[in-house]
Amino acid sequence: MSANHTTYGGGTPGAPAWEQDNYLNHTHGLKSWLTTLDHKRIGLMYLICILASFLLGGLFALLVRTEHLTPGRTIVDADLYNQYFTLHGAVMIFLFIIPGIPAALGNFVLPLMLGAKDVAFPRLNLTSWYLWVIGAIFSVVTIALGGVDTGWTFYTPYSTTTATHVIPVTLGVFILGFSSIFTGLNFIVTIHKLRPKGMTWFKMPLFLWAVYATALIQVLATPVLGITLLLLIAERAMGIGIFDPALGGDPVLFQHFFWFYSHPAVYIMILPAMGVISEVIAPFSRKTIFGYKFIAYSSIAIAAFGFLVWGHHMFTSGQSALGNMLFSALTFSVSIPSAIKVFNWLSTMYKGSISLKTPMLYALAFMFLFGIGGLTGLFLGALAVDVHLHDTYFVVAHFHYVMFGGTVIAFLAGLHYWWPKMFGRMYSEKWGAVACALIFIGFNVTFFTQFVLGSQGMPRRYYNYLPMYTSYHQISTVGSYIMGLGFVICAIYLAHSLLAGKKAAANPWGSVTLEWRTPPIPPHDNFDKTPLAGDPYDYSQVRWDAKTGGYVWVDEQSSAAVAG
Amino acid sequence: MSHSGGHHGEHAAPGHVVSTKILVGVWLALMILTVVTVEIATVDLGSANLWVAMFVASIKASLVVLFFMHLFWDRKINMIIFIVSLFLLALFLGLALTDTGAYQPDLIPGYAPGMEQTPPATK
Amino acid sequence: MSGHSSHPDYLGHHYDTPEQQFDSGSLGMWLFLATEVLLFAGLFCAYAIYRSHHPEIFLYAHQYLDKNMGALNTAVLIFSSFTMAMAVRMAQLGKNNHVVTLLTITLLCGFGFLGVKKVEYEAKWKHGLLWGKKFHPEEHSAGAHGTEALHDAGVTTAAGVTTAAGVATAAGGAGASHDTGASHDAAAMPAGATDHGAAPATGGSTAAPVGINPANADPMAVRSNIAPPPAGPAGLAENAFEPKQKVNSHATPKERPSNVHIFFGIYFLMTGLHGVHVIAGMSAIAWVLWRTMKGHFSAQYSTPVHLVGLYWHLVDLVWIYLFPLLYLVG
Amino acid sequence: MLASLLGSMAGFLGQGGGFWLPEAASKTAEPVDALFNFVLWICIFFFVLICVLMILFVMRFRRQRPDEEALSQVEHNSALEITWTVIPLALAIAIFWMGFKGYMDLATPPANSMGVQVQAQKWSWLFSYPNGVSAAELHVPEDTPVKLTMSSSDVLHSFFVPAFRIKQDVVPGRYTTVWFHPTRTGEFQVYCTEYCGKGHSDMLSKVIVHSRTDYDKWMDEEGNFIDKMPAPEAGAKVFQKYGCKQCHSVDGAGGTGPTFKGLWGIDQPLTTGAKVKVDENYVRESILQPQAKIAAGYEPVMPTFQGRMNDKEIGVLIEYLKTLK
Ligand code: HEA
Ligand code: HEA
Ligand code: HEC
Ligand code: CUA
Ligand SMILES: [Cu+2]
Repeated sequence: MSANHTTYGGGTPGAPAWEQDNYLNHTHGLKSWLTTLDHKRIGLMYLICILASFLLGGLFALLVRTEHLTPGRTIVDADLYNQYFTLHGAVMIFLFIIPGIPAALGNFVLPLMLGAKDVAFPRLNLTSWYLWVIGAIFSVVTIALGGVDTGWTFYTPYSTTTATHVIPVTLGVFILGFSSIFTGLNFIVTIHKLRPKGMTWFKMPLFLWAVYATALIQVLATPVLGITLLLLIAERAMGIGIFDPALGGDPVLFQHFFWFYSHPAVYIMILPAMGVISEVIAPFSRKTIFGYKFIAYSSIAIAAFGFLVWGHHMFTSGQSALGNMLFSALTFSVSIPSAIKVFNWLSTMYKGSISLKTPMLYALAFMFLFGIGGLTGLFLGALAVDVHLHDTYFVVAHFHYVMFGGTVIAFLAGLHYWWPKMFGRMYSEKWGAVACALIFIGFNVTFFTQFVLGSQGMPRRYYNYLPMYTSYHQISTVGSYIMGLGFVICAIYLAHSLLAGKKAAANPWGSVTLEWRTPPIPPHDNFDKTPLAGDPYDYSQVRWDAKTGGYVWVDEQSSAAVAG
Repeated sequence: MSHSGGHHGEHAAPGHVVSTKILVGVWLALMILTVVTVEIATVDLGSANLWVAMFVASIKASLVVLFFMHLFWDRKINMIIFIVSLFLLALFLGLALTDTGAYQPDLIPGYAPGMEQTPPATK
Repeated sequence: MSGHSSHPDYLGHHYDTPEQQFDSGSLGMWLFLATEVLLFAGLFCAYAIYRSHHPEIFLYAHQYLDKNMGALNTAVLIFSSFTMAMAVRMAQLGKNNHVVTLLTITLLCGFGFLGVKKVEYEAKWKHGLLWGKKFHPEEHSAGAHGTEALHDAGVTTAAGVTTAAGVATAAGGAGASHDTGASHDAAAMPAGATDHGAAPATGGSTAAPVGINPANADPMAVRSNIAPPPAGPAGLAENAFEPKQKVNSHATPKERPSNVHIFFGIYFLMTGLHGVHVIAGMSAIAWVLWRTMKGHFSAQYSTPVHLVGLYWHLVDLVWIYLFPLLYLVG
Repeated sequence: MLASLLGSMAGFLGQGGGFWLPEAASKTAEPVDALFNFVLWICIFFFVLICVLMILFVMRFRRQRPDEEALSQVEHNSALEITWTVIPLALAIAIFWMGFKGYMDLATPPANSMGVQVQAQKWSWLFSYPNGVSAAELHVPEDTPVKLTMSSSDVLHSFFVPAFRIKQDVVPGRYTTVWFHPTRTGEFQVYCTEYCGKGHSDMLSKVIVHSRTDYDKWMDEEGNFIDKMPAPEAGAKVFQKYGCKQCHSVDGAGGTGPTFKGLWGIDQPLTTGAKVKVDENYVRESILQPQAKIAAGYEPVMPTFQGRMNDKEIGVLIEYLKTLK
């Protein structure tokens, strides 16, 4: 199978690069995909599934927003509304955002960036994907059965007494959890054991640091979610009496269990996003990343501190004052490494050579939106203020700013950044910018209003609301439609690119991490011989090549010159 | 670090080969410690019983981890991972305990309507 | 898979050396074991919290577990861990015959463990010593059970709930706890203790505080299954008997505290989840056993045996803590 | 000193309900608002800083040709990095400390507080005073600290009064407390802010702050309304007060529970298949032990009113039921 490999960068003379043997055309047929062990194909399969989940979650979001056009009933009644926001939250979190960057983009690029042939356990990798699919089926089955209305947090004793279908969803989430664990485990081992010679820890691209930190959380926090959900199922199905006050159990204990996972989980969402931003900002500024070590360590610090703060979701739950104090203090510890990253990215741009291609537009949007999202976390971390803001739309706005404004925007940045590597095609920069602008504007219109709504006292998870909030809700709803339009445009031009996009150069952006050393579409086995890792942010390694419309490697050019 | 078995020449499998002596020794130690815990539990030490039992269990666990599971000879990273997981377990327990312990006085006496031993006033 | 001449069959195409593959495998397994530790962490946390809130429940209820059975199972698991470790050794040395024998013994120990657990569970089931809603410590009319119990009960009853003795009876019946060290504890117990039908009147006006009128069963349908005393006032009479002399008498509550079912909930969750792990471990052992017999392993390559070994030891490790926490110190 | 500075900052944004925060009507609201505004300004500062730099850099360092190199390749600058670690750290500590202090105030009711018991249930609030009077809305006298001791009969709820900046979950099986010190008379919105099912967003109530004299007058009326009003009217009030309307309509509309319109005297089919006549006994039983007999087609979700509703109240409620033909 190594016979038809090309060396990286070059190409068999005559045949255009994108028609050579590559991971997409290496074998054919649906079965070859469903049984593939190739991390790139698995990454793509994840990508498809994840985009579908995003669409599903987004549709529920639009239903939620539409219902809020007027107080009281607009399109559905309370029972259905409650299912909509629950399914919106659960789909977005468990099906979309947690596997989003690591499993889809990460799977595709991680071994490539590392210069490895695959992840450490390819079979386990495929298993993760199947587990995702099975977990997703449970969620879909739940929707078919009539939904679930507990909120994505499944708080007891509501979740143990509601008549909706809690058990199938929790089972689904349980399975999804194992998918996430196995992905994380795989990545950790890959990064530890499959780094080629020359790639020391501090020569790793920052995305790998971020994914590594993420994987640690996935492995160490997710099992607790697993046991929490098992206990919830046991409580509901058998009345085990651990969380149910009617049986002498402690309902607040459930919240500890839940947030022990779910707070670290928000860093599962944001860390890889931050990794993507590091990868994008540097090449689009053509400047070595500023404060590499600080960024690398801050990823690990965020992961570590992230385990210490879960109680900040419980400030009004009846948690003890001691607990509240500890958790509030610890909450602020996470802000510091985040602050470091933001300032380092800014400094990377300083005196750079900044190109405003679509990925960079998203990266800039990220800094703007994540800045707001993160900073509003400071309100929530402050005990006295959180008492007022807890469970209002202020929190809803906060987490959309970090999850959407942070992770989804970074996901889009990464998708556009690696798109040419995935499919060997370019998309329309013009429409890319238009969609980005629409999403950015729509997003702010939707969620900035929600900060005001929330601090004015509008509680979340409210089907009905007092008339004084009407105009804010209407503005927010209009914003969500604008955002939806942005996504539709995005979907259209990406589809167009797949079918008829311009062929991409092997290295269209001038990045110097190893994945850009493969041909436009990487071959099945990634690298014929393990590439030598250089500095991942030293842009003197590549030079603009007007002929191919991309960048070429200086070392390959010279060795080709020697050989020729 | 990992080739200390050295029994089978140049192609020995990676990983340490533990001698039968050590394995039997560990097994005996574990059995003795089991008897010890069982016996100590019959002595009334007040709340110390729990801590003694946990102490003995931890010795047993360490024996298993270090020798049966080769961690004594193994790569450090494996040890680190295992210790981190124990640390997180302690963190989870510790922080959850500082909290929920504190609101015991707020419990409504005899709530748990489902399991109430005293029937409600109706006769 | 291999297109590279230096690549032995067992070496994955993306690995360079067997050592790299082995290290990856064991790192992966250790990470997985870490997730297992954290999976159990939730249950240990629940245990710690309820124990610190309600020590009386634990001190009272753990007496209903048969510590002889627990000790027996501890010995079984430790022995199986030993044979597993030996199997790994033999596999590394390439002595596959020994590996087959040792793995078979390990597997049999697993079955033994499950067998003992089955006996224990059945006894609990029979006597309604179950979790939350199902907690239904049934009352036996005095008689056969009570008397039999006298012989075997290593664990006995405090409040005259015959079920405890019943549990011990079932255990004894299974032959597992006969003549073990603790049996004489039972003898120390006042005769009346197991025979609640003969309850002295010390319980006083017992009818009122006992049970719930089933007709009144209310909301969330959980409602009392604690059967009202069928045989008149003696029912779950509190203080009806002398406390038995047993472990931690200082704290052993004399009467049944409320919410005892929480202990059994935790007991079943912990041992149940552990049991599932035993079964998973046994399946894994069966799998490597089969592969050993097929001759897949050699002195050069026996990584799967090693990894399955690690997993099996973890199962043992968890039990090392469960045993004292549940059976011994209540 | 710092406090007065912050106070003026808050004043700048307006006390009586500004763009961000609603009007404030309790003593503890002021420090909360001050902290809110303090954090707000920190955020504005950093946000503007980030945006301005970002835009500046993009404009100033825009790549003109694809082969254009960066002007510098500086890798790090320790002094700078330490600065932007330490300053946010200091600010974060300050925010934490103020937040914690404010919280301790919110968590410690003054010793002379007036106590009121709160019972939360799906989906209504019941406020009971030490003298036995109870109401669906919380009436309190002006300028008096009030301490609420709350519990829930079913799932989690949360007591939220935006104007007082207080919020506290209400947990079944446990008492939680919250307190406030109203500074002026008026009506203030109460929300339930812990998701509790279908009626969550309708689980509203009001805190009505009276002047001293008005409060006494209210208390006097409320204490004796059953004796003063005609029975059916008093029953309607009881119906209102205990939140029956959350589940039972009086006009024949559907709901979580059967409508009361035309209920009296009929033979109600039960889940068991039996039928029961809706008379005094059955209604009484339905209120005190709702799970005893479940009307066919409904879930057993009605909470018991045992210990909360007294015989007199049940009596007038029945009279009221009889009038709903
Ligand atoms: C991607 C996900 C993500 C991320 C990254 C964060 C990041 C943070 N979050 Fe957020 N959060 C959520 C997702 C996320 N959160 C979700 C989903 C919920 C609600 C769940 C639910 O209830 O349904 C939530 C809820 C939530 C709460 C509970 C609110 C409540 O329910 O009452 C709190 C409270 O402390 C909080 C705090 C924080 C903080 C302090 C950070 C910090 O990490 C932010 C750090 C970043 C910065 C601070 C910005 C950059 C720094 C600078 C520009 C320098 C200046 C800095 C200083 C002066 C310190 N979050
Ligand atoms: C990743 C997480 C995520 C994301 C992205 C979103 C996205 C959105 N969310 Fe939210 N949301 C949550 C996570 C998320 N959400 C969570 C966890 C909750 C809490 C739930 C709970 O309380 O339990 C919540 C709750 C929540 C509420 C509060 C409900 C309530 O409390 O009553 C609201 C209300 O406005 C809302 C709105 C929206 C909107 C308008 C979007 C929009 O941004 C959505 C825009 C997306 C689309 C319109 C889809 C369009 C897609 C396509 C057309 C296909 C595109 C294809 C390609 C790009 C190829 N969400
Ligand atoms: C959480 C919702 C809820 C609340 C609040 C509630 N009920 Fe009910 N109620 C129900 C449901 C559901 C039923 C039907 C099932 C049943 O019989 O228990 C019911 C049944 C009844 C019945 C029997 C009617 C029949 O047709 O069988 C009466 C009488 C009644 N309720 C009275 C009241 C009164 C009086 C109050 C207020 C003090 C009240 N309920 C509050 C949910 C509620
Ligand atoms: Cu009560 Cu929400
Ligand atoms: Cu959090």
